[in-house]
Amino acid sequence: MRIRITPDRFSPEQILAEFLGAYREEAGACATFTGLCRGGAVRWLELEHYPVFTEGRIAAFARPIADTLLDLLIVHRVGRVAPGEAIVFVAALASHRAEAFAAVETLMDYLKTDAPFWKREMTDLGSTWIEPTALDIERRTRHEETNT
Amino acid sequence: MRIRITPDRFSPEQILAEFLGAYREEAGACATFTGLCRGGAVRWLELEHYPVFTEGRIAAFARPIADTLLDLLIVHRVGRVAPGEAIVFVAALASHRAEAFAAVETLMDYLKTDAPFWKREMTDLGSTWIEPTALDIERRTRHEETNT
Amino acid sequence: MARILFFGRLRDIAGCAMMEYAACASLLELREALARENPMLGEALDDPSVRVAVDQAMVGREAPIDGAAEIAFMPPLSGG
Amino acid sequence: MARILFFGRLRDIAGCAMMEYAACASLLELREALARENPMLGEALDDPSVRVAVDQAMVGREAPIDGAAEIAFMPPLSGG
Repeated sequence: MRIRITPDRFSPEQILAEFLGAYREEAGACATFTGLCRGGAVRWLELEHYPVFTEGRIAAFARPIADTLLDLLIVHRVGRVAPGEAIVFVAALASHRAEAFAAVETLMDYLKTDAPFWKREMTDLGSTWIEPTALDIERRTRHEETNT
Repeated sequence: MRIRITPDRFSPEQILAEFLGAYREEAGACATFTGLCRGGAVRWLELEHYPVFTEGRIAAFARPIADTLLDLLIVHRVGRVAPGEAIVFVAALASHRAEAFAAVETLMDYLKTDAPFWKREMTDLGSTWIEPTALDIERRTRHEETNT
Repeated sequence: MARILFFGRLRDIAGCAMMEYAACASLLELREALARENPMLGEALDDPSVRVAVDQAMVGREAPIDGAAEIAFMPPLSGG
Repeated sequence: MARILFFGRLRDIAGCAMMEYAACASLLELREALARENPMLGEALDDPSVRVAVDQAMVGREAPIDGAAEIAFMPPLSGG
């Protein structure tokens, strides 16, 4: 398991190449998710985190999930992100697809609503802090119920 | 929507780069799945399809799913595949993650059990045709129930 | 004449991927004719898990095939 | 002295990301002291959606903070 929080622009394909590059013969399934900064009214996003604490909280959440997998990678941008750039990339490698899909979805729901990040959107009208939607919170609650 | 059936080895990262390369400003979520040929006892897999018919059946299944997305790509190997090589790659681009995840999972369940491919495994003991497992069929049935 | 295609393990049993065959009126008649030449193939084709496409369209197991150009016998599918 | 950290919109309201502050016995006491200096901040910190970490561990809203080196106030989280 690796968790990388970075202020630098990253390329999902390059990270996928590295992730798949370490060939493990039991690997049959790799699920990924890339979260992108949408354009339209948004001029940029700004993401803030709480160094060390954020990594620690993500690691604590991810560890039991990583135990169901062959490998897990989480990359998350902080700082200013422009439309079209990747904000987050999660990849899960498993023997079979069910574990890989479940891991990526559960982690994304967690990262969206419960990991220590704060996100601000800059539009022509000014900047707004984004907080989780009711749907995000409902998805998370559903996972907690099925996971316990 | 694009469907590519190919006898050539392909690189998931290169396909992801192409897929994400066409920037669409509404795009917020990209889910992917890569199915890999496992090693261990397997020396190689051999995949067969029914040209034109296979592409047509996949397209008919995928079209209503593609309508919920910004873009959809399906790449599937045929012929001989060695351990560590990709067999299938599915990528879904959407505004939000729920549609992207649902699309990739539904398509993978379909490709595993209901798309016209036949798969043979070569081990030191000889070759065996692989047919869908009971779990594969149950997963597909579950999707059909929730989709209708 | 019609083109008969066999996929997956049916190809192994038939001993070929494709054969030209005298036209038959129905699938039932075709299966019976094939079974007379190759009883193992006849038995395999009788399995209800085997699906059939006529001229690239899925059909029921007793469909008429008069005038069909291509008949494909497909065992359970397995991709990905 | 303790280091007080503000994240997200709380940073905007506090006017800074970090302040050094005289030690308090409890979070309740700290929030009251901060509210006296900045009533808008006091109101924002009273919101039950605001979570608190003391020395990098999540704590309840009334936790003792005697001897704590770092107290972080966190509004609802939003990553990805």
